[in-house]
Amino acid sequence: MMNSMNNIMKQVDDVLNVLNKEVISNRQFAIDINKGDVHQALTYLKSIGFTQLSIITCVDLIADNKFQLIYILNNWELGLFVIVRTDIDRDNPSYVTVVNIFPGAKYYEREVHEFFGVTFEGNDSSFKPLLLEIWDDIPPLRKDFDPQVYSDRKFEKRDSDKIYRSKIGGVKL
Amino acid sequence: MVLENQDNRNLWEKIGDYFSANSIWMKWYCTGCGAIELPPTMTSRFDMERLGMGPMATPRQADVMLITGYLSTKTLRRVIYSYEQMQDPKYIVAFGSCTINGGVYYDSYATINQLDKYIPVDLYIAGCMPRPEAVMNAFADLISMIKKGQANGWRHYQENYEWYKKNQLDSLEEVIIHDEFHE
Amino acid sequence: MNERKSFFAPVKAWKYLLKKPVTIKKEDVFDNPREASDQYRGFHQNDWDKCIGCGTCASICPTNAISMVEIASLKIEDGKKNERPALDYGRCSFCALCVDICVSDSLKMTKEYVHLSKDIDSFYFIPDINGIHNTQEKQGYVRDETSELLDLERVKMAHEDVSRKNSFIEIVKGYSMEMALAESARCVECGICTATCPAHMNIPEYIRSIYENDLKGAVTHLYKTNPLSNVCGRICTHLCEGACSLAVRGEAISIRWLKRYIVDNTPIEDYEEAVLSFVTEPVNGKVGIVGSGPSGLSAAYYLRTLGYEVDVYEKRAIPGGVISYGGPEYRLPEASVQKDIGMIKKTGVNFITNTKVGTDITLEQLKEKYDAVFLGIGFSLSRPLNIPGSDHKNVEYAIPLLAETRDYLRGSSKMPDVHEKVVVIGGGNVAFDVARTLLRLQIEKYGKVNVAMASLENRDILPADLEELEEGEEEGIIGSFGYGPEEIVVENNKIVGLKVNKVISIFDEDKRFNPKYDKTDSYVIEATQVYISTGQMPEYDMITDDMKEKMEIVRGKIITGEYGQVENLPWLFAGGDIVRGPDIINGVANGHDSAYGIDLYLQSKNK
Amino acid sequence: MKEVKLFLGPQHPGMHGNYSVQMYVDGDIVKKARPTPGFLHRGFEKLMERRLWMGNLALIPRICVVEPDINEMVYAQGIEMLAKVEIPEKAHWIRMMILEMARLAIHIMGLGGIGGPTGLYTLTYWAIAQRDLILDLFEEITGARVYHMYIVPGGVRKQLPDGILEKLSELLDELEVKIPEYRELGLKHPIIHKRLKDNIMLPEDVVWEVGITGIGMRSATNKEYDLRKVQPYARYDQVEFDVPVANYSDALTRVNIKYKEIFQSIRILRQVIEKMPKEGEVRTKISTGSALRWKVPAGMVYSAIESSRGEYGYFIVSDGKEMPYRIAVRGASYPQGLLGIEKYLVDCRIDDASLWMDTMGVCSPEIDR
Repeated sequence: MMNSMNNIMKQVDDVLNVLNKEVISNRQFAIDINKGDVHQALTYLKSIGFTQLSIITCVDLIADNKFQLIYILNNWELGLFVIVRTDIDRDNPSYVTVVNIFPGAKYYEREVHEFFGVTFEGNDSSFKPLLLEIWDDIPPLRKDFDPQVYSDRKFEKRDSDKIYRSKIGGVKL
Repeated sequence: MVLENQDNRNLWEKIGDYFSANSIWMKWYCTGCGAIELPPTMTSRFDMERLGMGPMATPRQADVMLITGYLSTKTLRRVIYSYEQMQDPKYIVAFGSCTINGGVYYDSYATINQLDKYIPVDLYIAGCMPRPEAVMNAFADLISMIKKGQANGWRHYQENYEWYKKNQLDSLEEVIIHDEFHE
Repeated sequence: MNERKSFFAPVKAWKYLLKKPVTIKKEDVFDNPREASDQYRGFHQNDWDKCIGCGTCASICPTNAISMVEIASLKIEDGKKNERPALDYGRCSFCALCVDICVSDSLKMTKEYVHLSKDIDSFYFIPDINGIHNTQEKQGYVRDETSELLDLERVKMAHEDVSRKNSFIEIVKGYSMEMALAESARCVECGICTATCPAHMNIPEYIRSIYENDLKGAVTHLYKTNPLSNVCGRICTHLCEGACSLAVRGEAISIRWLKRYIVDNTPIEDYEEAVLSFVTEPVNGKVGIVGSGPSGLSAAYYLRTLGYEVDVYEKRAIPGGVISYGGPEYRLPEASVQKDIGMIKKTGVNFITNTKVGTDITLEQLKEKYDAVFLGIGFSLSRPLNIPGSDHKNVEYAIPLLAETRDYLRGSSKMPDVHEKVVVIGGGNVAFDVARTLLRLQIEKYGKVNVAMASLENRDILPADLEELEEGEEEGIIGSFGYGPEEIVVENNKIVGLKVNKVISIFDEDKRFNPKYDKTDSYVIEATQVYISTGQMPEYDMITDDMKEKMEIVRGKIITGEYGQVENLPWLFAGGDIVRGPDIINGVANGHDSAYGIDLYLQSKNK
Repeated sequence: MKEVKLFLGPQHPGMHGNYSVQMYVDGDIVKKARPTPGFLHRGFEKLMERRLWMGNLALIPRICVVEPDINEMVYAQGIEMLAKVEIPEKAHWIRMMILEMARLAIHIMGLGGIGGPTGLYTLTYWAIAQRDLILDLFEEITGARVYHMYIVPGGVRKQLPDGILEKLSELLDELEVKIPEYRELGLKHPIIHKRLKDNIMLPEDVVWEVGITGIGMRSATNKEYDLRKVQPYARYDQVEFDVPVANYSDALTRVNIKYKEIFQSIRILRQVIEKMPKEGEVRTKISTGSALRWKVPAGMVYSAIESSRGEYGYFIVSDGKEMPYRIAVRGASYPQGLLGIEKYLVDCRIDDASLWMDTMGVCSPEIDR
């Protein structure tokens, strides 16, 4: 298995402009790609057997002021996963959709938009809400969003301390 | 808000409660993860029908609504919407930790913490999630509560409608359900 | 696959009509719900006798369901808090991580799983042994070795091997970074140690700083309560480790060695910056300190950080008291002592050495010169032992020997006169210090070891640390533990040995010191020199008689107020051995408290 | 004819969980469909960033209610890959046992679930009661019926209780007798057969377009695209089993594959009972110290296993601290539950909508998270 992965990695390295590559396990590797080369990379990977898009997601690298977009592709024939990573600007996050390569990306991109605020040009539906309804704060999966604060503001909690002070032991039934 | 137990029903209501307690229709709405213990409760292993209970597809014919665990704000809007469609008398049984004080999702941005701020709850079941035995016991308790006139959350909801509405709007902003086509 | 059966095939189901039904009987559901499995994670129970209130369950709880509630009826003891976990079944997810991590093995789960109520408050409870319904439910999920979430074993500390006895090389090698990180990761941050430590050091906080590899932050935490961290990181009595909640089931965290790791490994610039960061703007006030032992140094440092002008008087040539003249070099190297004292000097404390208060300058004069005086003179004399022969010239005492040896190692004095065969009386840590110092001197002088020890206490109740005993015997000490000295046998004006008897009991019925011997089991330990290390006592000659009248001295200890203030002499503060008995960390704590007390006193005086 | 807007769910007996599909219908035929997820959204991915590596154990099974064990497995496997921890041999076998028992439970429930939309409730009643017997076994092994929290990073949480393998073996004997009857009763029944046969088609190009995995993919492509074979985890490379496939994917084929997979799971379980090491440790620690301070080395990894609905994965990012930096969940039913419904529920009949979701394998909580 390691052999076929090394071959694939070599091929990928030859064809694509890979900034950095990382072996994660004997069935999985990651490549960093320039923002502009992702479409070419995905098209190429699809042509060599990575026919299934497993997930598109995003990581908020708040310390570097960047979002990292993650595309994970699955090669069913060889049993390999590839993680394609690219960095985009965090202040004005936008990117170009990949639905023309992987139609399945439609909802993943919509979710990334909802959770991180990344807009995807060319995927009109990505601007619509998906899981959340009437959302009134910054996108919730950004690192600077604190769910506890939001929850305390919106949803009242029971003051259990008072109850505890008055009782010890169990409940009589 | 604590629900009172006082029994101020007239004779006809008592007779009505006696009979309706023996034939309770449960609304078929799985709001959260506790719903996974409902199929065993409903079907042959635990056999809810022994208590004269059965599932009911529409809110208008249902008597009891089960809040099976956590409620996201999106679901809570539907729960309120369909609770208000149910006919009186109507009862709510709340499952598990999440309905009492938020459960595992106490710090989530999407789920509410205290159910009884939004709709009146007649009976709570402890557990995460409650086992079918606990659920069956809860149903039996509910039946005896109805017979004794203690399950009067629905009355409370009518009497304190503004209070409930205010809480609902504070957390949800609006309870009306919009077109979800997003088009 | 595509075959189709008859429309009436389901009729086959009728064959189950006579089989045993799958439905559970009504009584197994309602009256007496089915018994859950042996591992069932039902409602909690907590054995209050075992529970130490550490709150580790509350820390691990992923749902924030556990809060620690103070129970007024419980006593606070060393290693126990008067808190017990309270559970919120509006949060609990029944994951049992609290059971798996319980340090005292008190929290368990029962098989009980039905609890229904309209009353929402009944879902909050403080579990005790009876469980949620006070019915002694059957036990369900319990922790076992596999599900253990604690690390009960210490990271082993490397020691010098037995060849250490050939020199005064430091025995304990200290943790490397990996070892310290691993050891610090064991801490559960319960804070029971902080309550037990006399100085109330921020132990969980500095261990967390090590864990986060933030040594500068760790030093800052240390100096909040202890300016002698180099010393305490080596020879502290580590009461904290005795109280450590991990010690209930496993080995306590090596708090002392972690402290030592911090002071040894922090870059000196960071260290200095952290120490000096506490020093504030000078304020109007002068404080004189008598004695530069742990309590005096501690008081000096904290008074200095508060901005006072501080003078410290020391009778010997080097400041430090017991840390410079008491602790043996192989436990407490000179460099560590000097690092601590050097740091205190850097804050601007003025040391006046070779000046004995009482002879070179009187306490009255100090009273005139300073706004307040702190007395930290320590127990500087050895307690004499009155047995036949103890007035012989070759009977020596512990404190002079230890001081002379330190001076000898500094090169400022000649080697103490050690005989070829010696015996040490005493079973405390100091006695072992003496014995092991003698042993090293013997090797240097004669090339061989002959040191015997005799103590009233037998091995099981020996006051010294176990490691002292083990290491001492490894180095060649021959101990007669449990044998009390009867007389020093003198023949022809020369000591020939120490006669000892087997001890039956040390204290009588009234718990007073009154050793009883079995005279039949008695022998003579051969030696030509006897060292006595049976305790120390203070030297109060600088205190004038009219002062003594105003203060209360009970069994050699001065009684003071909460912050070290002597009741009828408000300008005088005292701390350390003379208040709390001999222990370095007590001295540090007293010094800190007194600094606070002096600050309060001077502020109120200046108003 | 006029098109009518129809809300299918969230409160609808034909809906699987709290999920909703909104559609325009023309008569009986769906003309436009939009999935509406989010009713079960709890913000797991955010909550997991706020809990300890070990504390997340309480959260992860709750992502998918019907099959919680895959979450535990995928999480544990990801952490072990990051921490480069080799777990004890016996733990691998126990894990495989748990996973296959879970697969049995959910497949039996799914098989019974066909009774719902088709109206043959006997099947449902039987199957749910049968599944309950598996849950009883789970209770004995793990201490809970549904949320087991048994597979933990570093192995499994406890040793197996005594005699459990014998009990499992008896249960398998019983299942081997009972399950064929479900087929006799249900799938071969003319009404159901007619309803499922040549209905709700899934062509191969749709599989690749939408990204459907699991039974849907295998029924259309005729290839053994099963992660247990393609990328064996646990000890799936040491047991023999077949992956049922087909090249014509209608509802009946997919249900039949589910039926066959039940027997493959039984076959795996029998081998597990036989080959599992009798003695040995079942857990190693993923890090030093107490669980409050377990750290996982920095890095990122995509950990995936085969759930009953297809490829189920966690993308885990660690920054070397006590809590995860980011975890993204790839729900197995994400493609078919969203894009699949939007594109390919069209032209189905309304009454087939819930059958569509049933046979494609749509699990709402894992879409919503």
